[in-house]
Amino acid sequence: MAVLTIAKSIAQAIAEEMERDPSVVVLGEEVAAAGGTYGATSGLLDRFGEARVKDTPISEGIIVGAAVGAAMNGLRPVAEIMGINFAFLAMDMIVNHAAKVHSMFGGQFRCPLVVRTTSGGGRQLGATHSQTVEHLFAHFPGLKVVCPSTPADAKGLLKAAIRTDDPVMFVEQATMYSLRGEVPDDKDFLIPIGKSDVKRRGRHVTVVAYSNMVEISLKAATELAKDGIECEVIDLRSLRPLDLDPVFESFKQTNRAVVVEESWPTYGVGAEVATRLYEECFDYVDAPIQRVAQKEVPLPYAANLERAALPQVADVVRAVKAVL
Amino acid sequence: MAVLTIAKSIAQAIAEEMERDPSVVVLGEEVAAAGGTYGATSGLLDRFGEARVKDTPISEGIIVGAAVGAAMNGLRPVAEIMGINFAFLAMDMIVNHAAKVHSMFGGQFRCPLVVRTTSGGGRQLGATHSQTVEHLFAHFPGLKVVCPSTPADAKGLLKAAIRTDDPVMFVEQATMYSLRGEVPDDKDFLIPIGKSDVKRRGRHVTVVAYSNMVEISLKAATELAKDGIECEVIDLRSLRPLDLDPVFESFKQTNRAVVVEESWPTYGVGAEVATRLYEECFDYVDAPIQRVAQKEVPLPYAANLERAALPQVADVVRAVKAVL
Amino acid sequence: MDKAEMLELYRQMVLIRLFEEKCEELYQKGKIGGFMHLYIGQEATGVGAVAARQPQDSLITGYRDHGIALAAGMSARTAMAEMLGRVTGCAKGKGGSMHLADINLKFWGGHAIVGAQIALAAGLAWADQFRQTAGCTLCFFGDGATNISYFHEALNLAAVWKLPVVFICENNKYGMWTPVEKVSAVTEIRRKASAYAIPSDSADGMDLLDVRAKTAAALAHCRAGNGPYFLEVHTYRYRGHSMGDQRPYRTQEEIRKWQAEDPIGKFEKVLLDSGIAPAEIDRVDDEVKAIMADAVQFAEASPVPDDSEIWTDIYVEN
Amino acid sequence: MDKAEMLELYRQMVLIRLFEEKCEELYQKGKIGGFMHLYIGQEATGVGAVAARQPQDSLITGYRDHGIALAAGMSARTAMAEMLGRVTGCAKGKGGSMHLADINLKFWGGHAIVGAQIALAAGLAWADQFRQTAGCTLCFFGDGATNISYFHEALNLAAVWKLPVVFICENNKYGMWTPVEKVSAVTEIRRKASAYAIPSDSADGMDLLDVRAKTAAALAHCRAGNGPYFLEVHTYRYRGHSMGDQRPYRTQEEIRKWQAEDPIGKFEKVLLDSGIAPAEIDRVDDEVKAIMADAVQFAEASPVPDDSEIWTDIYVEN
Ligand SMILES: Cc1ncc(C[n+]2csc(CCOP(=O)(O)OP(=O)(O)O)c2C)c(N)n1
Ligand SMILES: Cc1ncc(C[n+]2csc(CCOP(=O)(O)OP(=O)(O)O)c2C)c(N)n1
Ligand SMILES: [Mg+2]
Ligand SMILES: [Mg+2]
Repeated sequence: MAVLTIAKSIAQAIAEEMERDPSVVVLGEEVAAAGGTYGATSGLLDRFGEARVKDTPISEGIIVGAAVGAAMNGLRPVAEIMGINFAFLAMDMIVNHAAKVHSMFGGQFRCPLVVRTTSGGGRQLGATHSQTVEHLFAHFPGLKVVCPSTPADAKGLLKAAIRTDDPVMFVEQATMYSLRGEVPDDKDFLIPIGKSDVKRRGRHVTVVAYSNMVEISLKAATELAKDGIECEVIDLRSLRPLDLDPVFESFKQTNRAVVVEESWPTYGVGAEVATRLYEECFDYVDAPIQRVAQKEVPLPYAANLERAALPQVADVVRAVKAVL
Repeated sequence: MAVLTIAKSIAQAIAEEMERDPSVVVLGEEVAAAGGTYGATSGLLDRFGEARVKDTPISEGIIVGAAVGAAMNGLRPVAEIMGINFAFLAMDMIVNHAAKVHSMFGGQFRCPLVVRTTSGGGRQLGATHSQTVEHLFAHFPGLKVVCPSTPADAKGLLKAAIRTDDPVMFVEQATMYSLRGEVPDDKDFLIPIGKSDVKRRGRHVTVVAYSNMVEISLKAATELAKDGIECEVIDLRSLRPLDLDPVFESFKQTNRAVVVEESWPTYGVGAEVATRLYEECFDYVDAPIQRVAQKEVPLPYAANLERAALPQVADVVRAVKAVL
Repeated sequence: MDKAEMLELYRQMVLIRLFEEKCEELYQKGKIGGFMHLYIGQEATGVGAVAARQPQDSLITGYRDHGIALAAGMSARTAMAEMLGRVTGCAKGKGGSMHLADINLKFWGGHAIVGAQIALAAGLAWADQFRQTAGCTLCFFGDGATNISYFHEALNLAAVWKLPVVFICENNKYGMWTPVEKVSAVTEIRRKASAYAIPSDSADGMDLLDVRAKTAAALAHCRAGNGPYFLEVHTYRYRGHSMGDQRPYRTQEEIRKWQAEDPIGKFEKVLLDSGIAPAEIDRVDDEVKAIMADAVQFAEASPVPDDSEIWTDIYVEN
Repeated sequence: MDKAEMLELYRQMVLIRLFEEKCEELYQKGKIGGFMHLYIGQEATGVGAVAARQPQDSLITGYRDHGIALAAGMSARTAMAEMLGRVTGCAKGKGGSMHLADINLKFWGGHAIVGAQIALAAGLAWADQFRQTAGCTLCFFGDGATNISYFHEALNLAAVWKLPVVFICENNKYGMWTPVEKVSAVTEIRRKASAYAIPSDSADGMDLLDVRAKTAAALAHCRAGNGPYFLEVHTYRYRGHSMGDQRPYRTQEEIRKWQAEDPIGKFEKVLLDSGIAPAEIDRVDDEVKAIMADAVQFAEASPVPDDSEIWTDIYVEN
């Protein structure tokens, strides 16, 4: 197994799938000649040529629009939207078309499309460039929304996303592209979409997270372990389908849970996970489930303000202690 | 007090505010000459003229874009997006600009803007034209999201929305425009934004709803009352600010709650309300809080399928019985 | 064009007309729900343009889609069953009037978000270009749709990537109740194509042969690898924007002026002038009436989908 | 133009140049965060265009906004404090490099969603038209931004409503790392204006006086109630798209060619030719250096916002 960054593991996943299936194509702003803003499509143009790796105008609507049309008509596009904040400009195409052309026409069309994008704050980019909004897309049946937290998961999930006949939003984290980890070389290394993953075993508290919040939760778990508090950290890996079975299972042992998300709590992932826990494990609840999330403010530029607004390791530690 | 439909009460609210404040202007597709697709801007063009009541091209992005710019520069636009399904095409303007120009520039700009639109299913319009997605907008701090359920509320809330210096999404329900009710004539009849309202008193179960789900909940309450079950029906009236104090208060008496929403449950309003109830009233919970919501499917055209997918009075009745 | 083909095109126009007159009736009876937009008056555009396509060419349009669906070859049965929300409909009753489609006819659907089909068309054409199928895409949309975001982004991309797509603007002079000149900076819509260096032409939408010829030329341009083409078709809808529209935004005089140019009447004259006997035309009319009677009967006799059908077709892989 | 004014415009260009060179340094030291896009090379566009405005005119631009901010009259102190995320910054440290703004200067901000300012500009201009302020809006955006949805919808609306807005495309030949011709169907960007019947002109962006004259003419057109105007300014950025950009998408030769046309050097020659003494120019240079030294000192000495500041400015009414 090679040790790769997430950026590299994504480029590798796409390359392997392009190798395997000639209908896989890549499009987006700066994905070809420049190899992607974050390097995640680096090398693809040289290897697969201009017909399969295409730079687009700054036109988010048509990037996804053309990808949906092409997916309906036999291609398997991997479209990149440079940031999820710009995906609002393609939102109609994603939620009204990608998510619905299969069902609305009675199943005759398929939309094997992956929309890759990058989410999250923490880079002092200001309020419009720092949002974490993948769950808004995950509200829509018809779409799958995947959020990897490690290089291996990124590779296995992206390969599965490219192979599935359904539309997938594949949401990366800009602060995580240089995160390194072991990645299987196997060209058929796939991680099925819709399976949560236990990233750390523990018997005192169930900590539920996804994407970069997994790392934060693991750091908190390490810290808490010093006090003898063992957290089970579960990575949702996809927000739709939302696989909570491992969460329920864990919770039935721990009777306590904390849900960690980067976005604002209101109408967020934490609320859904908590509600499902109460619905399914009502008799096991020993303490109110805690949410750790962003302060309910547009994220400011100044480094200290941004830090004050984003969820930190200490917040997770505090929440875990609060449920004990 | 006159008895008006919601469509008329909205037209009246806008007219009164235009009368009162010369900087109030109206724009949108078919709002002027045609008086609005649902008649909610009927009569305004004749009364206030072409400079203040403006038809626009089919360009959702610029409808809101021009409205935000104008709001920053001294006008108080009431923009109409014909349906919330089309608001995805203006989503960037709403959530990245209307919601943020005040905070991102340190408070120097104001955005006294109302974006009126209509939400919901139940008219056999198919998957792309039947969605209930106001809570997606309500996820964003900086925006206010208001959803009236009666003609009087529509008037009082809309007048308050037009007068506030903050951007407001004002979300009506297409199936409700002809609902009639008493509406105060007072030109200063205002309902403050961010106050939930108890629409029916009851001591057995707290039923939380908003918009057309209030009517459904009230019908269910009437039915349940026949069996001696008294529901307290609370209308949220706005999704941001989300005023749950009356809900907590009620719940502390009833110890049981049902949340009714028209959209899909996952990452919806029910999850948030339930989670907040558990967070704030943990010791009062006697039974798992129930959610009533749309089946997790894109809404189909056929009348029977649509009915099967949307929440019905019977579903609320069933949920109430389940929490007892 | 030989006689048989001319009669066939005539038949298609009459079928669309009668199909929609029947739909009006059924809508008023409450048997059809949702929004319904009639094509009556615009038949020559759909039939003329689709007549120019080759089997490998794709079609896509907006919610005003009955005409394109029938011209594409969808049976009146399948279309009517969809209107009635029956399981035998082209979308199993899940789409309705605005969402007719048939993948086997390469008719990629009616799409009800204004202008979305323009974006999808670019993608359909891209796939054909990439797969070297020699297929082109005919994309239909209204005058009002040229003001929306997608129009701009799609035409630019199509031009830059030299995609084989014919953009057909059905300029029926109104978007809902608003005349073109109130909302579009240029009223000669084809001028918009020049911003993308896309060649353009205009056609008389009441004249089937003109539409057919111009579309054929446009397709030849695309098929030769020259990139997209823009065709503005001047036409008119006799009915309101959608069912229930009785608004007084246009004069009776204007409507009558266009009806005097009725595409079916006009083409009937062409048939007669070219020596086709009135009886042959009558036979077609009768045939279409029979088709329609059968289609309605078929649709009404078809079952509505089982409620459990809401759970199907959400994903290909669960 | 009199000497004093010429020296003032020269001063503004030098200020922008030195301000940004200082920003580069501070960014490399980690004192400035986020994305930062330098205007170096494009100074004559911002300064020339803004010089043509009257006090009632509005300005709005994208994330590459330092030049417009300083030309608008923002003090280097306020701008630099914002870059450093200090409470004394124009946005109290909440905006950063991409979001400079000052309502008192009618500078409505840098906006970082590509093309959004084009839509906002239409609204600013609409408010001025409605309120009869005689104000026009100067809206700056890049070549790449002309491919986005907002461009189309805003230009059409501006034309239909005859809004007093001058659309100024700063064609610096690249959007990020992609040359215009790879992503735009027409490379002469002003051609796009013709789709909206908006009159247009082009200007030499390395020549302050040309930009100023063309902007003045455009403003006169708008102010007379003739609706919008489109100005394509040919210019070039010497630096990368944003900090850290070292990509090899353009040749050193190309960069050098444009640098030989440096707008500051060029204008300095104009000053000398018009009889301004070298010493006067040196004096301006020195003055600007002092301003910058003071600005940096001011910014660094300013406090960062208190953490509780995250809770302010979310709503006007709570
Ligand atoms: C994005 C969007 N905005 C608004 C609507 C509502 N709407 C449906 S049809 C229509 C008018 C379209 O006019 P045009 O493009 O000229 O087509 P026509 O109906 O004349 O065939 C409008 C505004 C919509 N469906 N989608
Ligand atoms: C909607 C949107 N898409 C993509 C981006 C990322 N992005 C920032 S600047 C830029 C290039 C813009 O190029 P151009 O308009 O030519 O302006 P320039 O940077 O050359 O001044 C891109 C793609 C963005 N900020 N917003
Ligand atoms: Mg039309
Ligand atoms: Mg550029």
